[in-house]
Amino acid sequence: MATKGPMQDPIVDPMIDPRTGEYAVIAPGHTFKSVTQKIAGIVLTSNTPLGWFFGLVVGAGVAQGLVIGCTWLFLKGTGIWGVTIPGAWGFAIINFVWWIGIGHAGTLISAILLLFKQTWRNSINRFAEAMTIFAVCCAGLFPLIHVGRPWLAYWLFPYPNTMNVWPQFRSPLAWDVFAVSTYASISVIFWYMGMIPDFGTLRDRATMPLAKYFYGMLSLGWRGSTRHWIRYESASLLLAGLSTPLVLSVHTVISFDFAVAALAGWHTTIFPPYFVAGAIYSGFAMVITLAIPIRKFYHLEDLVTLRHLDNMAKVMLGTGLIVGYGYGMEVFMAWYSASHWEFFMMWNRMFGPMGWAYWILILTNLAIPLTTLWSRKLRVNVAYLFILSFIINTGMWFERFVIVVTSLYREYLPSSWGTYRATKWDYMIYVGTLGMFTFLFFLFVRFLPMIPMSEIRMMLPQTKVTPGGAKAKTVSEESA
Amino acid sequence: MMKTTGNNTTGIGTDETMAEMKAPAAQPVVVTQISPAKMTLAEVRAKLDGKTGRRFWKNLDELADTPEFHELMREEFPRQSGANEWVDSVSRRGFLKVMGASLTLAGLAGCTKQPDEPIYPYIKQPEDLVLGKPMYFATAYPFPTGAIPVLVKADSFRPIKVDGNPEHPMSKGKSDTFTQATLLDLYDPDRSQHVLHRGETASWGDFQQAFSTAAKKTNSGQGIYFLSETITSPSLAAQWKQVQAAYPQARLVQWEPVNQDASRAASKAAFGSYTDAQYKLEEADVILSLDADFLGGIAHPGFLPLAAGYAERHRYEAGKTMNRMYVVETMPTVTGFKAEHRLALKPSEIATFATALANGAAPQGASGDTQKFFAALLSDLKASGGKCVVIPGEQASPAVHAAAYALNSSLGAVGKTVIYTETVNPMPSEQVADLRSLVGDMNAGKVQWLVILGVNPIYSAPSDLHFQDAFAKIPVTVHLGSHVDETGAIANWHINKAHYLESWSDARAYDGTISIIQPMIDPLYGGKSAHDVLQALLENSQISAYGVVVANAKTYIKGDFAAGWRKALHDGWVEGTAFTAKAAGAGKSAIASFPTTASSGLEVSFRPDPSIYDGRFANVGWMQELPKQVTNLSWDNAAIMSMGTMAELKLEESDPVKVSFNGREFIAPALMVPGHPDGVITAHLGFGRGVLAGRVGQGVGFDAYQIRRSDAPLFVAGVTAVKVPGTYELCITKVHNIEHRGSFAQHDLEKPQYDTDGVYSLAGHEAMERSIIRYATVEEVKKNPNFAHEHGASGTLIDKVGYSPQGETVPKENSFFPNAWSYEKTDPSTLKIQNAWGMAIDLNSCIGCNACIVSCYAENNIPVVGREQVKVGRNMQWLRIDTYFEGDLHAPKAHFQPMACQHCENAGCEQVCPVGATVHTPEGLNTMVYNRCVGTRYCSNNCPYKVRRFNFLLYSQYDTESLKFMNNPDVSVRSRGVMEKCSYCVQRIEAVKIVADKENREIRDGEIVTACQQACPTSAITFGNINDKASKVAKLKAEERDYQVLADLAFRPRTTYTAGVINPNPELA
Amino acid sequence: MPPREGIYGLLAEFNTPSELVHATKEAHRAGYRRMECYTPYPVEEAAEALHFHKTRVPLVCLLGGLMGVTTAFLMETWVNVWAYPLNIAGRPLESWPAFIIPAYEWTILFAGFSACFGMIALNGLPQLYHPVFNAPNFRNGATTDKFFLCLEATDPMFSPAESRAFLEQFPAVSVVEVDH
Amino acid sequence: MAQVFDRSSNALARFSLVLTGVIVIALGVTLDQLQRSPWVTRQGQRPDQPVPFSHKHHVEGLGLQCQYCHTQVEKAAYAGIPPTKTCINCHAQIWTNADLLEPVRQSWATGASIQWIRVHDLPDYVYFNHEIHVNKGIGCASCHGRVDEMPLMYQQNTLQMEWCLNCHRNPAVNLRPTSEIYNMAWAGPSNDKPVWCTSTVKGGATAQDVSCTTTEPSGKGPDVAMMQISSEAHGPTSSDVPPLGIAMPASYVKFTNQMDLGKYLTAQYHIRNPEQLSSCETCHR
Repeated sequence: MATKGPMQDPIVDPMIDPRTGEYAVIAPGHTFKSVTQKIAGIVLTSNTPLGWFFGLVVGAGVAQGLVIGCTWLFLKGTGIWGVTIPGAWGFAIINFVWWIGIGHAGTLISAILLLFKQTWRNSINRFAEAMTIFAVCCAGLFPLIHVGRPWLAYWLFPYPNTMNVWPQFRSPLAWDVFAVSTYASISVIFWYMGMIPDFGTLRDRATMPLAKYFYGMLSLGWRGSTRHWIRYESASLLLAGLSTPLVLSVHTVISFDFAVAALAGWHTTIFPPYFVAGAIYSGFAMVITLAIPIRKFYHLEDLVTLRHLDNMAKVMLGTGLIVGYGYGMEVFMAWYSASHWEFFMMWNRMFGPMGWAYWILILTNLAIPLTTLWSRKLRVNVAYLFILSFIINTGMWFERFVIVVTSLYREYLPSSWGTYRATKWDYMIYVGTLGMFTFLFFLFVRFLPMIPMSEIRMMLPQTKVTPGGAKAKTVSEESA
Repeated sequence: MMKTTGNNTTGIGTDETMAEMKAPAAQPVVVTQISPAKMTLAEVRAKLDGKTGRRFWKNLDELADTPEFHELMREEFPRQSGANEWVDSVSRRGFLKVMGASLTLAGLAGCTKQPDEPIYPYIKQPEDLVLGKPMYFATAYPFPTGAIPVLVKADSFRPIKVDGNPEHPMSKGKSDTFTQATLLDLYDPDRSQHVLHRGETASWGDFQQAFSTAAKKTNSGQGIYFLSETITSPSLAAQWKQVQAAYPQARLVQWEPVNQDASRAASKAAFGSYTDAQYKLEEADVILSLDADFLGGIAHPGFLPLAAGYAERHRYEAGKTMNRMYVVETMPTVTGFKAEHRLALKPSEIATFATALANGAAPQGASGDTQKFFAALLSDLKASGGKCVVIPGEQASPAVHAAAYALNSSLGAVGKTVIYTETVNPMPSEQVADLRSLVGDMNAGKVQWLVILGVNPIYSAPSDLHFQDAFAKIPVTVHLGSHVDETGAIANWHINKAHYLESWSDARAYDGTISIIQPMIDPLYGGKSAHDVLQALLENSQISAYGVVVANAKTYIKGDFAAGWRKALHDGWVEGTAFTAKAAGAGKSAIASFPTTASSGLEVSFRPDPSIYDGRFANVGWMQELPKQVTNLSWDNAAIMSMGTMAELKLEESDPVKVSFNGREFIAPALMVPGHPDGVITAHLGFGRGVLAGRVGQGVGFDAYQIRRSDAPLFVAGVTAVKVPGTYELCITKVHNIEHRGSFAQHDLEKPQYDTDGVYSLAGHEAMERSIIRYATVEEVKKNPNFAHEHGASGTLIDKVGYSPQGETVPKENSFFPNAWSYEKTDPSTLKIQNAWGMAIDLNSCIGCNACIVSCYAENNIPVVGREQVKVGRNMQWLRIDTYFEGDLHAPKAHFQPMACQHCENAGCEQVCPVGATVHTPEGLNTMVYNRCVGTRYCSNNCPYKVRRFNFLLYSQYDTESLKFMNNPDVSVRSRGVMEKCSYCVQRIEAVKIVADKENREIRDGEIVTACQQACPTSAITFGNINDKASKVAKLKAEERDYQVLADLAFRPRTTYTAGVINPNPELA
Repeated sequence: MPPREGIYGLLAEFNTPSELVHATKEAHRAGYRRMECYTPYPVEEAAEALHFHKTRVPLVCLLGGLMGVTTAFLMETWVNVWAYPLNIAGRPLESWPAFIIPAYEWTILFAGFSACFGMIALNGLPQLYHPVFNAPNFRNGATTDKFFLCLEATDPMFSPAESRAFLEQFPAVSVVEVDH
Repeated sequence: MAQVFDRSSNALARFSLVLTGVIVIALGVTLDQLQRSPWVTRQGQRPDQPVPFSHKHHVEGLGLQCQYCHTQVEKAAYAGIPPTKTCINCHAQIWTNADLLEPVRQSWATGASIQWIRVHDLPDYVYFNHEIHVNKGIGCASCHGRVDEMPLMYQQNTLQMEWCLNCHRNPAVNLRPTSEIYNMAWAGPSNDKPVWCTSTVKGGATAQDVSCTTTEPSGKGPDVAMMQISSEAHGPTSSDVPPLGIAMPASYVKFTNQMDLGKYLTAQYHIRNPEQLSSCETCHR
């Protein structure tokens, strides 16, 4: 992370490390036991906070939209949506890309930052990964329900059949199947592997027999043996090394859905990088959306500090700039290519009947975030970040809307120009997935350790090993 | 041939009919008597009695489970049982039901575990019947403007396709939208199914009884009146003569809301007797149409020969002088837009213009443009030296007709390009006048029996006659109609009319040739025809329509009758019955007798609808959904007006506007149509009907009959039109996209349109910019025959900068895999070069008449989706006529371009399908495998031509049995969630392939004809093997004017277009 | 494993990693080989002290990856060239550029699975029952904040008395016998 | 603190992991087998027919020609199910009051069809055409099996797409002389039973002009003649017409195995190449 020089303004906040002028990653004064108790307590406590039940019920309630929507969808067909010819793809694909994008932050945090030895990631990677998995669940839903005959969706997978017919591997959609399924499975095992030692902890700290058995099973009998730790470490490093190219490839493949097609506005080489950047952009926004209320609700300010928010905001600034560059390139190429198709597409995208969508996108994705995120004050302003994270995710949703809809509804043959109008079912199902996401996430924070305890321990000063077995200095001495 | 029972409901003797089977392959054979089925059609009818609409068919479903019904079906539709198509359809519905189950184990097999399917073999099989081989029978579709000779394809005695009769001298195998649509009309589930007496089901016998006794009471026929549709049947006329002989006082009035009164009146004045005109456009260098939409459809007499003749002379071919067409019209029609020069005038002005033209003096007070047009036109006509023709429109005023007669004779066209003959109608009359007198008699109480034959006056009679009130005064009213419509519902008697495909008759075509109308199928509901009704009055009242026709045929079939009759039925027409020119010749000028009066104020012009005519196709889904010519309006009609009028009335498109004329009014949404003259609203007739119109027709559009008066049936002046609150969204399948594109956004345009008030069509302009439409003038093409691929022609923009020359084919070498696939392989076993299918479409010949689309509907089991679905752009036509408006929308050029799947060799759709549901065949077809499709719709996104259609919902008819019978058994019925598109009629290709392979020969050129090609009245579409250099299609593709649409995308479409050539008058250019 | 009688080993508990590492080094120097450290988080110094360096997880992972890429490519080629050769958009049968992507994904998939499950297998997990859990103080420490060294009975140098003495020279919180 | 789990749990845990793996694999194998199993394909099932009609008796026993009942097999897509009249032709005289035939007499009397259960039921959306197969040298038995040995009719083959493709990709394995189409016992040539074929017309052999014999064509003889294909007048394969002599002394080629014969006939009959035969539009429209 870019370390700033000493701050000009006097620092009063104890959370600020006087040497770097950065916020501390963990509040001073924590011991192995305190962090363990703090985190394990949330899971093992016998009296669940009412707010949790409330959130769970709300999530479940909203998720009913998805249930009802899909039921009707299967009964009637995709015609209940706004999709049509020429706009044969609509909300389903937009939401798919949006959710997958959100997922990316989790993998990025857990994998790429791990490779870069960014230890501050430790406090947020667990629930970022959880977020990834739930986002992928929501995303994975859409390609399946958006096909005209969902009950035959399994034809997209390669399996020996009596028809001697196989998937068509030249199609980006077939690539999606591989990319997304791989992404989902790798994320899950990475997530689970990360939790094994913590399950051990929970097993040992649990008092209720049921919890003991439950976490005992999950922990596979983890006992913290050093040889295990070494293999474990190397395995997680390998997975991180694998997830990094994976996460980059997934959104690249998603972007191929468009880049490989012949449409002006889709047929663009800039897509892979700017899709990945956009994904991380929205992903971090979502992490912030989740992190802020959680640290407040469970009083985790000590472990998820302003430093984390600050860093995440910086990442958003960076990726946001890449995305902005992407938009810029599209416009530039429309002019530079001197291709009538490109030029008309861009003109229509800006000033056509659906121009409003493009300008919303520019406002929410570029104008607001990229002007404000430069200020450290705003970067560590919790309330502002919280609002901004919503703005950015709206913007990213509109980015996909603009790409999918405004490229489709007016393309090569003017005779077949049309328009696109979403129906209530489109919205119901979209909102429904938001509910499902919330629901799953609430379950997660209640029953699984949302912050990796073992990794937090590693960040504590007590981990320093002094030769000769001299008693390690206590934290209090150190800070004195 | 459809004999189900020994004692059949109609008098069709099996042996009578089988003989006339037109079987290209086998000789006609006589069917041995089939032993009677357990349940007769009559019993089915009894069972279905009283059931209407949905419940009706539910009931039929239940019925379908009883063995008797299967038994019946076996005999009605042997193929159904033989091939189990019948139970198939059920099992396919089952297939949907078990879609959940298909997820289970059996589903892995890619198909469901099918239920036991029974087979119902014949008791005795008709010897000529080969299950799965269609049979063809000749008959004719009687239409007021002249019968259309047709050849009907019957699958196991079940009509499944209506096409032109190739052996007929007039139609030469061509057909039109209406004729194609009559098939669905036959299977319309809402057809009336019983004789009704005061709403109660009665029998035909009862009526015969009541009618004849009543007639006998009035020994002279006093008070017996017939109100008939226009008669084109000599036999019916003969029958009427007999009736008159028996009952001299009986009266027969012919009347239809859309009629030819104008020409009748004018011809009477000019020739002393009613006269029809026949034009020979293949002879004409200059054509002037005075409000005559003779390329629009059979609403204009002789559409087929006229269109063919026009196209013949409009093709740009070596050693041929192209014709030049001028059109003066109100409502923009395909004729108007095909014309080199089009002048838009109000109806009243047209008369003035025509008269002025005839007098050779410029019209007073006409605008500069009009004057210029007038002068140029007149000189051009004169210069042509008689090789010209003036065609007046049937819906133009008598003055126009009189002027046309005068012009044709003064220009010396008579005898060269036009001849005057006796009328197709054996009993011509001026219908509105007759109707008025009839209503007079009705009010005077003179009418005891009013027998209405096929018309629906309660709905369509001129509003000022108050027909309904007069109707109420009549003791006994009889209505013979295919539906229990507005008239049928309130008549004492309703007799369900047999469809022409169900009945015997005869009719004259445009050229006078008589065709025998023979039944293709036993009347589904035991319907009756006008012959039966008239016969009821005669002493031998039991004679069937067949008997009547045979009796009368003896008068016009020369030579040995038995042989002649058989030949007539086989060929579909009777030799030597065509009209010859009348002695009267050119006739005298009758202009004086029709003074033209300059009218003032807003006018409303009434026109038969291009899709549903006067309303008779209101319940035919195909026609309602068919995007209308020029406007592309699907479902509904509208108050069609110009931008100027719209501004004047302070209207936006789809604002409801109330049009009122002395006291009566109708409300319709406003619709701007480019090229429409100011100060006039065009209203299409036949819409705005209630529930009686049927499940399709009810509540569609707006009833313009409301303000149509008997004294002004063609147009009225001085109407008021005001906006009423609310909005009504019309569904137009192609918007005009009037949109201002700022000048800064035009730097890449070749023809920048610094258009500030948005009066040009963005779509149209883009079509030119993208070189989708290419044309040139004769001069230009003479200068540069290769104009379609080079710079310079006024109507062609190519060679723009960009990643490749805009609109030009990318050289094969540019590809990474130029020779990945060869389509010129030689078959190892035959050592012959393989077939490669391709299509060429001549944009010069295409007149945008829509016949191809309806033909495609019938051939490929295309579903009707309904107004709301079309509104969101989900119409299912595999083929569409793209209409582009070029230039200022006040007086634009328009271009028609049939657009269907282009069968690209490097098809984008194939590359992106994740399950390989659309793939390329060795012969270059882009096949869509419905049962493999999972419906990702990616293919549609990647198709630049947007010709793929998706079953967003369950569109196909799985419940309506009568519609199932119409399905083409060789084409899958697509269920929901499946993509579909034009297949080049692969079922026809495969059928021919099998025949050819059996005979170990190559497929001959022209042996495979696609449905659209078959219907096209101007032969604009050519299909064939492009590897066979001798084939027509290969030759066309070799022409310089041949070009690919969006060629620069390098998809290598197999369908190519021949760039248009126009022949404008330099003076007006 | 068959339940054995007798003691499994001696378990010394420490408060800080430093003490643990020190004790382990000493034990190794003293010639103990069959011993194991138990820590609440990975302590690399402990591993060094145990002279335990290389793991075979990366190898397993590599093999998995290779398997993935070959499987995918062979499948795609077989399907398109051999099983059902179809003309798709005029593209060559062996459209290898397009085939790269699924192959790429499966490489990662297989490698990832083998890394994870390889690790679990090499660690001999799941092993829900383990003698060290018999130690009364192991549970509330080992996975939270305590550091353990276990000298196993199978070690030739091991003798209950001497080993205990050896361990008690360090400032261990406690030294307990662990039985099977 | 005591153990959470007892000793056995280790074994248990590992065993359950292994078991899970085994179950997953087993499931896959089962499904794969199931989709080809008679339960799905209905191979070998003999549905209850109204009349227990025995092909064995009529074909093998009485030697009826296939086409006597399935009249249009050479002319149309459908082979055709015989109308009741066909049964009555004989059964008006023989077995006139056998109980088994009651349904037939019933049908004849009342005019109600005999309601058979379809045995060979192709999946929906597949267009199969008997005409072309029969005319291009695919024998009845190739798909329907030894019907002459089936007392009750059953489905010999899966009729699944993969089964169709087997032949469409390599027709040679099933091709036989068109004179042998209806020969149920045809086993293809072998060393002890070779086949001699010749094209009797110079220039572009056609299906009609190939003649094959199973006996050494030293000279013309009835046996050779019996093998002759009749002239076009009678249609290519109507083998029930009186035989003609050999048109001309022809050079016969000897075949001792099916593949050679198949390849020869593929060329003679102008069978389209596998690429075209296995192209989708051949069967799906």
